[in-house]
Amino acid sequence: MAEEIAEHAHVATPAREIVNDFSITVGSINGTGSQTSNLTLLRALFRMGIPVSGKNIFPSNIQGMPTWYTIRINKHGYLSRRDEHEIVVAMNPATVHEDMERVVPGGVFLYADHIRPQGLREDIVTYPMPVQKLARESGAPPRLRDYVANMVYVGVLAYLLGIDMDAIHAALAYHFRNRAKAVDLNYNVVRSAYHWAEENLEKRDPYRVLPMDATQGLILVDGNTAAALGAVFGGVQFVSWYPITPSTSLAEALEGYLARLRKLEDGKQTYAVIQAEDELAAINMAIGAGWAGLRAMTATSGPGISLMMEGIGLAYFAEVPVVIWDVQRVGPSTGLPTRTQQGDILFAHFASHGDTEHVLLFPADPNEAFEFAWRAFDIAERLQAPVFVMSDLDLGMNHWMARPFAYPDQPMDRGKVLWEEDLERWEQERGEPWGRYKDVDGDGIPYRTVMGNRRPGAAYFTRGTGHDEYARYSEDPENWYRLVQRIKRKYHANRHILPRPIAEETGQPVGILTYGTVDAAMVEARALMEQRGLVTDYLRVRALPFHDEVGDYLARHQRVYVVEANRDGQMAMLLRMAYPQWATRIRSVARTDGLPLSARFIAESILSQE
Amino acid sequence: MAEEIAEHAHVATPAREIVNDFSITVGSINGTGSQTSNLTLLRALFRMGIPVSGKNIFPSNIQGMPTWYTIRINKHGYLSRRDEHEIVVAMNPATVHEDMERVVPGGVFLYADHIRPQGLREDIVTYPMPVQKLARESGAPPRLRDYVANMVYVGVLAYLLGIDMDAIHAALAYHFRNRAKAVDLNYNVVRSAYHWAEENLEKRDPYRVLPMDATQGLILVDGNTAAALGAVFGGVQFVSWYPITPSTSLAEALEGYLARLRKLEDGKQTYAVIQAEDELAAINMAIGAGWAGLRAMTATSGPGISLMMEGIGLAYFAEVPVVIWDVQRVGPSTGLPTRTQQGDILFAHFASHGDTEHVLLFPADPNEAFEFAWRAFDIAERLQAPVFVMSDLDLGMNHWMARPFAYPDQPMDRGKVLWEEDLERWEQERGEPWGRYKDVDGDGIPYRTVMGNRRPGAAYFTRGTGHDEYARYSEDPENWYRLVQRIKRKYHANRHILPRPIAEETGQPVGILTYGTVDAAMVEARALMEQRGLVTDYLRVRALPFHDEVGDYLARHQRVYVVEANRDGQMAMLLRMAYPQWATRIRSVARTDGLPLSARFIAESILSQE
Amino acid sequence: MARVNKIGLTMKDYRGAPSTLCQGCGHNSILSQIMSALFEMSVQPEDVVKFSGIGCSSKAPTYMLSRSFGFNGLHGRMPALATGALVADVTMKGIGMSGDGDTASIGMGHFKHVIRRNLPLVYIVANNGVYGLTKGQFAPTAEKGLVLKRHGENPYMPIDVCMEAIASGASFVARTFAGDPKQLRTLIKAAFHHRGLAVIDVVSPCVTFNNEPQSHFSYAWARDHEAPLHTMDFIPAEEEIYLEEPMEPGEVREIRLHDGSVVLLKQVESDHDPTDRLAAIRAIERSYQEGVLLTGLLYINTEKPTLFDILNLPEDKPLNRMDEAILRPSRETLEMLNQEFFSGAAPRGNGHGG
Amino acid sequence: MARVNKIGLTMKDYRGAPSTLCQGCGHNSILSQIMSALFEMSVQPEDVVKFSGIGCSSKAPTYMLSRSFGFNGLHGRMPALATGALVADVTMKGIGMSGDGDTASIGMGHFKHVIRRNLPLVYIVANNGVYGLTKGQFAPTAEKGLVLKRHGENPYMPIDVCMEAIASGASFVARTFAGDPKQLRTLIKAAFHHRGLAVIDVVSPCVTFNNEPQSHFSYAWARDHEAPLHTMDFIPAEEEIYLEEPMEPGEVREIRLHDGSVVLLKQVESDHDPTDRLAAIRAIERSYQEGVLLTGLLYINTEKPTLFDILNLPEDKPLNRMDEAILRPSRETLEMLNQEFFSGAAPRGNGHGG
Ligand SMILES: Cc1ncc(C[n+]2csc(CCOP(=O)(O)OP(=O)(O)O)c2C)c(N)n1
Ligand SMILES: Cc1ncc(C[n+]2csc(CCOP(=O)(O)OP(=O)(O)O)c2C)c(N)n1
Ligand code: SF4
Ligand code: SF4
Ligand SMILES: [Mg+2]
Ligand SMILES: [Mg+2]
Repeated sequence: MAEEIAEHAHVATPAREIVNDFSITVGSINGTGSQTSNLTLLRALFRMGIPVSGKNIFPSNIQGMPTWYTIRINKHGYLSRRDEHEIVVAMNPATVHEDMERVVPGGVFLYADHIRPQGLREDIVTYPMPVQKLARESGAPPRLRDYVANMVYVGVLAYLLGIDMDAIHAALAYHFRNRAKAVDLNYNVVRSAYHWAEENLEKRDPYRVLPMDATQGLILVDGNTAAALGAVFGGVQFVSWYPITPSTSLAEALEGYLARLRKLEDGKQTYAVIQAEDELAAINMAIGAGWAGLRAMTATSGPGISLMMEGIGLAYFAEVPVVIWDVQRVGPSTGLPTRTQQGDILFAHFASHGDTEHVLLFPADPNEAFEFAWRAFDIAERLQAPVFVMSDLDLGMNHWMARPFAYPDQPMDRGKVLWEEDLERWEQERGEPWGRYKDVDGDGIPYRTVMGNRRPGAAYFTRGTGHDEYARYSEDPENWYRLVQRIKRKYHANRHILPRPIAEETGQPVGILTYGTVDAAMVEARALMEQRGLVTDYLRVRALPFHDEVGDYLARHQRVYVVEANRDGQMAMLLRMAYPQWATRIRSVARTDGLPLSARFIAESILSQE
Repeated sequence: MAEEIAEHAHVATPAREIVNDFSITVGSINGTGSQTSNLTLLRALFRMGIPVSGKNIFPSNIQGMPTWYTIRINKHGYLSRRDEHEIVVAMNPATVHEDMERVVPGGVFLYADHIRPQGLREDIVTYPMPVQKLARESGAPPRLRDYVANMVYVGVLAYLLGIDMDAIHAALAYHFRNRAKAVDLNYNVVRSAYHWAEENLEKRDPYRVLPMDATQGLILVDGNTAAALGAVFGGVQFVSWYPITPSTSLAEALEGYLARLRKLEDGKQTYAVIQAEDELAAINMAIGAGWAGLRAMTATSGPGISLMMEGIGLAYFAEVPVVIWDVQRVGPSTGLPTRTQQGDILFAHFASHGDTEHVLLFPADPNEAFEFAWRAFDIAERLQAPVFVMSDLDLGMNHWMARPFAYPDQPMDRGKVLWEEDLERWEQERGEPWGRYKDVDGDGIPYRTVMGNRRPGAAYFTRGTGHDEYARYSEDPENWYRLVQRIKRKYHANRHILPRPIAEETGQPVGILTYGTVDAAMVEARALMEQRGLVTDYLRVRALPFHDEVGDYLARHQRVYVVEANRDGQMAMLLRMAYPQWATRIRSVARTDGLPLSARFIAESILSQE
Repeated sequence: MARVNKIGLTMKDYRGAPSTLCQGCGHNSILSQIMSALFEMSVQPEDVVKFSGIGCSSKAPTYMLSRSFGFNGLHGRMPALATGALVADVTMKGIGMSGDGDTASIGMGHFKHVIRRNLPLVYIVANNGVYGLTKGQFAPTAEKGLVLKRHGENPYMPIDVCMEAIASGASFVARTFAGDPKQLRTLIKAAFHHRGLAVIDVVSPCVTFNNEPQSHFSYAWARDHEAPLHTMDFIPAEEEIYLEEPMEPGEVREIRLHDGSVVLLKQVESDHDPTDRLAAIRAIERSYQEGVLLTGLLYINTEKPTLFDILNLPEDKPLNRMDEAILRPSRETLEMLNQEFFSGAAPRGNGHGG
Repeated sequence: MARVNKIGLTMKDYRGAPSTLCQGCGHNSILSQIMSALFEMSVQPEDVVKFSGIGCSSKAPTYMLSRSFGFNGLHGRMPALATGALVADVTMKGIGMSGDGDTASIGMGHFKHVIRRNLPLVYIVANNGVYGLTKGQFAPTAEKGLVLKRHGENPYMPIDVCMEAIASGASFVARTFAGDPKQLRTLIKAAFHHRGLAVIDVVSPCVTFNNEPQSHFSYAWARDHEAPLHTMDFIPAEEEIYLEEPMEPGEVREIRLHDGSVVLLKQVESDHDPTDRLAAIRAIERSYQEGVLLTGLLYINTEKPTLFDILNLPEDKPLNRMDEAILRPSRETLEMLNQEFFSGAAPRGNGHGG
């Protein structure tokens, strides 16, 4: 075990210490296995009780291109992306110089010694690492040497920063699912790198970590995994999808969990997952399934959303429940497939030709990804409508600290579905024949039967063309008018079932409004602004159409900064549309460059206007 | 000839006459040829110098279903759809009773006597017509009898209203392209019906027409034909399309005109028209062609627009000129394929995922359809961008009075295209290498070469992913930020090349704002409101993004009613977004039921709020 | 008194809304034969579900089987829509109706992939060589050289629906003609009993836009050029095979379907073996060379696994009748999963998460 | 000194940006052979244009021919994109590069229809049985039973790109292997000279996700199981046919292409006639039965009209170089057309508008 090493961990620390508040960025080549090392560091720090987050900035290719991973360590729990890099590890000859430039003055630059950067900076601490040598000496078979080489920086950092070697061992054990051979091989490299550093490096930098108790009871997880699990606990029955970054891992995790958790005793499946031929098929399959009474979903990203438009319009108009996960990446067009953005909000809300306005949910973290994943089915079935869950690459593919997932707090709401006996009862009680599109409850939501209901009279004919209350074809103008007004009413009369906004208010004149993953940076930005004297109120929107609280919030504030990660300030636009009376109070703070917004950018943007 | 009949035309008119101000609606069965009769009436009245319009309310099927055609006759030139029907002709047993109900009190109801409606109304004038008898006696071969039967009501109406038989003859000659046999056969039926009416009917109604001089120099034409012709005079080179009502006749007219007007002497084509396998192919073909330097377009309607989203996003982002005609029908979804709406405005403006904002042009009548058809190419090539022309079924498929088409007032603007010599000159003059996405002029518009330019260095690689100024692949955050900001600037810096809004102002506090085909009804609605004491100013928006005049107009008015034919008031929403400072002044008057808005509806909606 | 079938229903019970198709449209004949086939087979209409895309052919399902669920979806997407729906209740029997535009143009990709998945579905292509509903443009199945009044001459080679189906591994491929009710009805019956996707390509004349006698999609041409591979009978599982006249061996083929029913093929000229893919392709090729309309059961494979097999769905319990007890794993399960994630706490025992 | 070809260019003139594909990826070999073929044929790079969809295979065109225009379009839409562009200048030579996902999954419909239109285009399907760029999901061409570490066993029957091409009437269909550079290069040359669409289905191993030796898309399997129909040579129009060793009649076939160049096929085992569609289909069927990777020129038809023929485009004057004088009809023409519409005035003479 690693105890004997951990004892020495605190030796070489200089006077001015910076503890548990800095970022480590590793620059490497994708496809070389550095992700394992990065996750090991992340998990080890997390196991030490220190708040951490990991952001992967990777290229849209499979192998051989530059990739960066940033671990943020922050004792206050601020975990959004920062623009500053205190410690940079350079493993990629192609980016070594730009990587060195990244380091903050006074920061640390570690580099694989075979790279030999030219002109080491004087204003930072630099440490070479004998990466190839230690990899060679590791005893790893040649085909694995590139992989284990990455463990060298884990060991060196463990020594320099004081990372608990037990925690590293636990992280490796988790990663390799306790396969002893793999764990040992990697751990031994970490250890020898640690020893090498201990013997050869003089610590000249101020950074170190100390154990805390801030992660007890928490887990580390990415949003796509959380979403997949949430969908399983939402009782998902049908998934049709087509691979596309960054939604792929959502669908694949879902398939994995379903195979594990949702087979009958005889091995039969209680679900179906179909990898479709394209997104057009994916959405139409899901619509077919939703129509036939299954909890159906698909997961995609921008280009797929564009292709699903016609299907989504059909689901809206024929009133078919279906859940669409849009794990947003950077658009327009193919854009930056491996970078993050909140750029599809407007497009999704008004998806497809004709008048539409769709339900959008905005999860901000893995817990909400899990929760909205199950809740989306309740909402879709209750409203008989497509429901978008607007995640993004940052949430979907990066690792986040999270609370253990909470079991759904209410039974599955299947909405107004009538099976054989229900239909009989319905007609008896009401003394009128059932009609698929009759608004008998006045809430805009009709009752539906689903395919397979064998009761005579239960069947109806569904179409994307005009239809009357009995689902019969109709081109009658008045009928059309009533129909689309009723659908509109359905959305507005039932907004209360959507996740409410979350507010933090102390009666300030300045309000902030965000949604989704901006939250992480916003929390920190508010603290930064407060340090600079600007105390703000805060509202996080979690769904469209807006709840009344949103309008009330606008009404209560002189200025409301709407912060989001896109070019045009799409949420600000939607707010101006929805609340003309408060339109002039809305100030847009929007930016898109593919990276999650930083707290500093947000704070500076707002402060410069105050 | 018909002279001897025309002499007697004015005999049986009662005291209180209603001249040149009423509507005739014919209810018949589609596929039975009544359209020929309706157009004959329309044209004959037009030839008499009387302002007319024709609106076809037809079903989405091919044969055997109810269809209505309304001719409005109005001496003041108000020609939008009305809710009132003074004269109704019933040829369809299936709708005879509802048709009779349509007639205004004191109006006229004509019916084919074999239909035998039950309980003729007392408050209207009713006339039976021996349709089958006269058709039989016409000498028409049995297979044509159903068709010529419709000529009976033409003759009866000619007698009752005093329509000039020469004008009817001219209309038939035009329709049958002077094929004497067809003209005679039909004309003879009209004439015998006229005689029958003369001998058997006592005129008991007040309606009649009198020749005017209000159509001299005008033509009758539908918007799709106008658009097709405009595109030809815009030098269109490539058309890829997939059939869909109501855009089909645009593409088909285009193909016809091109075959006639745009072949070289050796019969070779200077254009290509391809009926694609679907709308995905249609837009991608057009993008390929636009990229390669052709004036490329497609024409479609709602469902096709939904399918084209991904392609449109590519064209936006890769900066490829392409013109998309959206001849709007009623959505969402398949909706009412043969009815009209302005329902795709929001969706088209924000087409595709990621941040976008597209150019939309709004033709209001055939003259603008022609003009915008050629101008759209200039705009698309100048901006290197997709351009939507937002027509609708009312404009596209109905017959409108129009001025003869005006020859383009400027030479074709091919935008910043560099051919071999241009490129050489460019580089010499500027002393720097050309780059596809360099903004050298500061207007956001780069210079482009097109495929086939053989000069070394002219070639570049186009993609929908991130790229730098030299079109090289790039994932760099700052590069992305600059790129999408430059594209945004491109739209805003060049708004002046879009068709400006048209204003009619007399300094009133109340302003009206419309776009597209609502204009026809709006002109009349303003007159109606004026009669009721409300004088209004008027602005018609002709393009998105908005010109500054639009903001100025909002600034000048206390209230601005935005009138449009959709459910949600989409233009009003866009205005609130674009002009938060005037958002509270905007009042939405919106309705969708598949029919063009009526002046009465508009006037009443506005008056009720004043 | 109206004729009553084994489950006590009359033909009326299989009807739909009044047709709004043109009089004489081939699609109407297809509807008639579907209704007759189901009546004769005593299928409960509530056990059937109809799907279609967009087109005259796709409107058609409204005009039959009012007592069945139906979904008239989007242009070209019927195969995907049907896939999602049928998975929900594997005890339902699906009929998909599509056109040549809907299937061979905009829907080509889905057509191929639903074939590949072998979704149990009777897939009827009402093939008229034109886009009826949009007024008669050429469809991709139109023969080269076809001249239409409003659209001139078709310069492209046709796509053959059956050839496409066979190329992609369809398990049941037949071609027939709306003017050959007996064969059409028999094929529908066989298709209904086939375990997997059954493609029936039906020449179904569009009387309004493509019925000139020289057109290969006209009643006249099809009638004059029909060359059936065989005459055929369908014998339900419970009935005995009975031949009207004694046959020589080799003159008759029995194709036994999964449920024990039998398709009996009496060879017309040469002996076509419908279990031989290559023979089917050869027959199609030959029919073009000879300028005939080849009809009959071109190919069948009764052994190919269906999508339901592949998805390993319960055969008795429809997915859409499963309730929360089955669909939502327990609280304990979530607790266990939570423990599996890498946690901030020190390892608690030596589980996977440790 | 670098080797120089007839137009004075070196191999460097055919290169592109440095490849970012995985080392050993089959797609890299395809690029090499395209560059070599063009170099050897002395094609001016400026006369070539590249198209692709989305995927590793579709990224590939960046890594060759920097001096050529290129357009990396949308997933599955390459055929449509290329159609629009190539029409603009019929003197350009197009190469389209696509993947099995790009072509046989999302792009299936366009693939079929570009074949039907016979657009002059070299259409390369870099076929690896997986979606490389999205990390190795099964593509529709993957063989049934293929086991991948992260995705388990493929339960579906494969789609065969060549079979699909032939079914829809392709005029040039070949299959080859990225590990057989000579055959690949020769086929690329032939395809370049073919008048019409030339489909080359190239088994192009994905070393990262699908290269286990039992996979039919691995280097190992393909090498061990390659069964060439023939060995082949390409002889440009201006060169004389020269056989290395004298051949018996029947041992060698000459396929004369439209421009006079010749593809010389030396039969390997039995004599395959690549002008016989049915023979091609039979050969493919047989290759599955025998479990081999059949390679070579499966089918060719040098007579099928191309899209350019059908559109009746000028052969010398590219559309995109036509100017306003040609493109915009005259003022007088508009005047005449205006007169043709039904007018409000009384008839002026007895023209069509009267
Ligand atoms: C996405 C989309 N594109 C186009 C249309 C217009 N459209 C309606 S039916 C049809 C063609 C139908 O042809 P086919 O499938 O052959 O059916 P038929 O009418 O001939 O029976 C088209 C193109 C549409 N409804 N949706
Ligand atoms: C519309 C759309 N859907 C999905 C994707 C994601 N995607 C990128 S590449 C790819 C598959 C590529 O597979 P293939 O064509 O076989 O190419 P390979 O990478 O194997 O060479 C997919 C699904 C996309 N870019 N666009
Ligand atoms: S148009 Fe043709 S396909 Fe459509 S209903 Fe009429 S005959 Fe049938
Ligand atoms: S992932 Fe596969 S297909 Fe993609 S570049 Fe690597 S080896 Fe080639
Ligand atoms: Mg058809
Ligand atoms: Mg692939």
